[in-house]
Amino acid sequence: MAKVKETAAILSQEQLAKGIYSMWIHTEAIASQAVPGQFINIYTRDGAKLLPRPISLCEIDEEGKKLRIVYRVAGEGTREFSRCKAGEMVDILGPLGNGFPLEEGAGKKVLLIGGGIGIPPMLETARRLEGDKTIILGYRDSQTFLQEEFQALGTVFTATEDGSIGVEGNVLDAIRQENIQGEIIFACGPIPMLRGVKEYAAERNMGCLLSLEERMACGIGACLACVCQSRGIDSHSQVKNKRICKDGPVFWAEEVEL
Amino acid sequence: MAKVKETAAILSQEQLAKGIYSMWIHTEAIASQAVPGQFINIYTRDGAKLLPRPISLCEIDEEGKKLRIVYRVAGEGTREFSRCKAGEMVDILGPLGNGFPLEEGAGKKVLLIGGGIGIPPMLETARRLEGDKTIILGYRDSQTFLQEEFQALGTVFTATEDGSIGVEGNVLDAIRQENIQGEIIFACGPIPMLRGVKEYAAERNMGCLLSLEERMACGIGACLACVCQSRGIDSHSQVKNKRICKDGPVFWAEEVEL
Amino acid sequence: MINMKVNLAGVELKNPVMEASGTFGSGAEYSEFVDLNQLGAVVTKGVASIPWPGNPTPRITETWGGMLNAIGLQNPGIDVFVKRDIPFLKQFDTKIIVNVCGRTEEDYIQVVERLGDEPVDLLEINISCPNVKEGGIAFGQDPKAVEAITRACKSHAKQPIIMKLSPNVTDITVMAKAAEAGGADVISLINTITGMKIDVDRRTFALANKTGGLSGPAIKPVAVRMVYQVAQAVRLPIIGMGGIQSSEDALEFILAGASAVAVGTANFYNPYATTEVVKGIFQYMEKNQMEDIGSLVGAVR
Amino acid sequence: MINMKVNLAGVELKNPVMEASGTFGSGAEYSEFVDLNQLGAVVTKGVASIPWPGNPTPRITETWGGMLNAIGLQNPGIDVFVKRDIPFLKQFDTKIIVNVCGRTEEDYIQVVERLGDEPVDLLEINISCPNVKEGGIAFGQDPKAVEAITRACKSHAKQPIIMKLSPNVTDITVMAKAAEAGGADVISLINTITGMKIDVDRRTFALANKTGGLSGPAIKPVAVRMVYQVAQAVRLPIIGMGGIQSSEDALEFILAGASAVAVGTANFYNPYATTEVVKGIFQYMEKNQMEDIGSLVGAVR
Repeated sequence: MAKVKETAAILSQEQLAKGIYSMWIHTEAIASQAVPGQFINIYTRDGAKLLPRPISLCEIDEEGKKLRIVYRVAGEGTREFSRCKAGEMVDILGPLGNGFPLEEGAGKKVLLIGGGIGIPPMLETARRLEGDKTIILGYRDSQTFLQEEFQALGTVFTATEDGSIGVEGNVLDAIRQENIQGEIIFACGPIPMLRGVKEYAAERNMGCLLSLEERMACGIGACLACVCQSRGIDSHSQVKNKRICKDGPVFWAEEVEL
Repeated sequence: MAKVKETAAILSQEQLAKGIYSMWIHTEAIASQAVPGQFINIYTRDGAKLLPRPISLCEIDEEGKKLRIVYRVAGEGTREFSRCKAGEMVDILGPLGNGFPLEEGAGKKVLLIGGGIGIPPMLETARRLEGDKTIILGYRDSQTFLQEEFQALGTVFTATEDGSIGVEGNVLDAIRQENIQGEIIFACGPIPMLRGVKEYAAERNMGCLLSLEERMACGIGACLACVCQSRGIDSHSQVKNKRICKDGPVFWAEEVEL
Repeated sequence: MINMKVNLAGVELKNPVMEASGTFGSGAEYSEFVDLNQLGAVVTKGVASIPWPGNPTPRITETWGGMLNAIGLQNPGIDVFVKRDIPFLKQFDTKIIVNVCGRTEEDYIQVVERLGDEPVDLLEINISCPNVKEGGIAFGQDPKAVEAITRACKSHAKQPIIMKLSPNVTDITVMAKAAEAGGADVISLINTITGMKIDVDRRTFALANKTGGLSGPAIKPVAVRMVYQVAQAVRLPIIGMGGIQSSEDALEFILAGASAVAVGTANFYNPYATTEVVKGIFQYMEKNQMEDIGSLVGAVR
Repeated sequence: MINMKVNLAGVELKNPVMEASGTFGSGAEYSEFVDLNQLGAVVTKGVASIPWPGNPTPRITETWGGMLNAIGLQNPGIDVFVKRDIPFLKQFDTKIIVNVCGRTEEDYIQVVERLGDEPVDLLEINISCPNVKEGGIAFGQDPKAVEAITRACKSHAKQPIIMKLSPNVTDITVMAKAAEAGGADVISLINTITGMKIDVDRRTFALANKTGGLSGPAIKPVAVRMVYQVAQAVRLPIIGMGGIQSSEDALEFILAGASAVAVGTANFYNPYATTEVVKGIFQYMEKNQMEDIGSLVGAVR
């Protein structure tokens, strides 16, 4: 699998919720290679903002050579993306990262957990995971997104911090309250949520795969900016550091210290 | 007359010659105040290029609230402008500078001299000057522009460095060869041309107004970047320096050292 | 009730926002765009004992996210300045800070004394201009020289003095301490960072002066770092500057330890920058329910 | 016939373009994008006598036209480096420059000696990293320390040594002369400029390390100026770096006096930057009918 930088055509741009946007892009080389849990680097046009924005893949259409990203406007860079219209071009680099090891879910009762802007990568993951899937999605409030898409792929439970929709609280509150059972967890979301999920899985000896985030520069494993702490000495770094962009973003919960 | 910064709508964008573009913009406040020989600051969208690009006014439509600029792509900033399409917006500041004192030409035999990218500001100047006008335009080669517009306003003589059109040589060669006579000169162009014009006028005791250029930052007379040497002590600077953006860009030839 | 007032050595500014010397003339040109009454202070272009012609052109060139300038402190001299520029500024309800430059200690002292009886609130002593052969930065890169020129100016000044420091040093805290030891009332930083640009097509320097001072958002991280270091090193109030173009930028400097801030290069591409910064700081305090800007000064450690 | 070959202390590079240490790993990651055979040399990430874990995250943050980093020289240590990274690079027809870092003089010497029998062409001694508590910049801001560490490394090195200088000094020429006096074969500059960013909404430092090294096009004018100054001050060949993202940028450094150039931060946003610079320099020489790149070195004075 070769990483490629290409200028991709924007096919559509749509706002899903407050500050949350969805963009479909046509890419000649990247979509055909990408797997769920991977991400792409997107470059702004503004020479004042040089670093790429790493954004996870929400949907991958291999045949159609299309990628969907669902992203939050977190600053000027992502704001620029949100203003791009269909037909405009955008520079992207990918596919990046390892992605979810789908085979680990085969034949198991899988819990797919997404929190906030960690929800989008779980969509293609859910689609490609065979077997029994329970999907738990956590939002801040009623500004939800991708709900329908997930409902088409499995049983969906929703938690909102303000209780406006589904269970009041976080994804773990939902899991406990709804007494959701599973054998393995695939999760992506903010660190506090992942900590809770890791703990929950450990208590039950469940396999648990976590997709992590950290500020990145190169996105390909060279700059060592986006490291996370690993439990043991990492073979590449020779210290207790793993590169989220290259060794991850997906790790077994027990591999990493959160 | 108050300077204004506004976001103006681009009405048209057209290439006139190799590297030479023409843009019409709609401006609420600036066109109605502008006079020939003045310029506007145009701002790029790229945060890496912060300083405005000063560009002279080629045509001023007061009623229509429209301005025309004809500019050369000299770098990335002007290249960005040349790619702007009708309907897009651009930030501008103006009107800037003093402009040509048209009253000085009233009832006189006027020579209007433009060289290269110094040609555009002479167009509105020619239109607003009453009386007998002879227009001398100097280009590098056959990549000419604005010829028809000038021909509608007076007798036009053309010089090209490679001799491909009109007289071979510069505007002074054309003046001598065609034995062009006049009482006062309005000129804009590169420094070597202006030096020659100044000398030519001095020999004949002709009044001579020159529009100068220099690298600018603020464009309003505050930063003191774009000074030219004045023959005498300038009342504002108290030294032999005049601000091209504020005291100029138009000066009497005898006021300045070139 | 939001209080944006700040106190610099006994001089109360209605808000912490001023502009950086040399980017605003003496206010006249920008008064067409901004209401000077809304600024905490107006800092004039550097003024010397006699008129200075400055450097040959080109004096400026654009760089990535910034610019280089080598104006060379062109100024009309103290006589005309006192007759023309001070009366102009007195029409406005804002504080007047005069930037003082010189080639020799005597030059500085002459201007400082001349301003003693003028309606000027603070004097900013420019010992950090990188673009003049004598004086300027020569006084600003050696702690002994900084202390000496500070003491000399202070002993002749009727107004509190601000020492403007150069970032072109190994350890900015050494210079700040030297200024403090010399009797400085306030410290302002940073002046520009010496830089160079070469035109590869013409194969010449982009500036007639070869080198110039780098300013603009490109250098902001260096300025914030130095303001933070100086805030930890001395007790004096700090005027922070270097690439400020928004209220967020200004707040970075305030949180790093600056009591006031100056908008410089941004004036050249946004003539409304100063008052936009004032407004933005107010809105930030409102949003975060802060009553006193003082509580923000040096709040990040 | 265009000759782009340059000679650094007896080592001939096929062209003057390399990448800056720390922006390219040890080449493996970028070999997916660029043909390393096309580079004059590959400069490895800094390596120490033992593995270093580096700093806590966040380690980087974007700034206007640049970035701040505080990686803290995370590296796998010399043992694994020699077993894994050098053999990888030996597959390519390019020169190998190993960047050496340490906390003490002994650390540096240990790595320098260990590399003596390895197929490495040049050693770059990093005495200018602003992001480690001990070592790094501590050796790079005092001329006596620069001369001492240079002499110590030189006396134990089998390969020619490049001393990498810090821009965080009052006078870069003093440091360059100290390195020359200590026996340096080549000088490389600039390392990053110490900077800081504050998150005004969270009211915290953007980097866990508080300060970081500023790099990218934002600082290019400072780098060009220092390369020019050093070229006038010492006889040693210079590797110029600091914000190079295009062949025009590279040519600025060469015209200012650099014999070779390094592409750094640009790799992060354009993985093809290095080879694009090689190509662009060739085209510039072609366009201007130049036969030898040597004629461009220091051509602007």
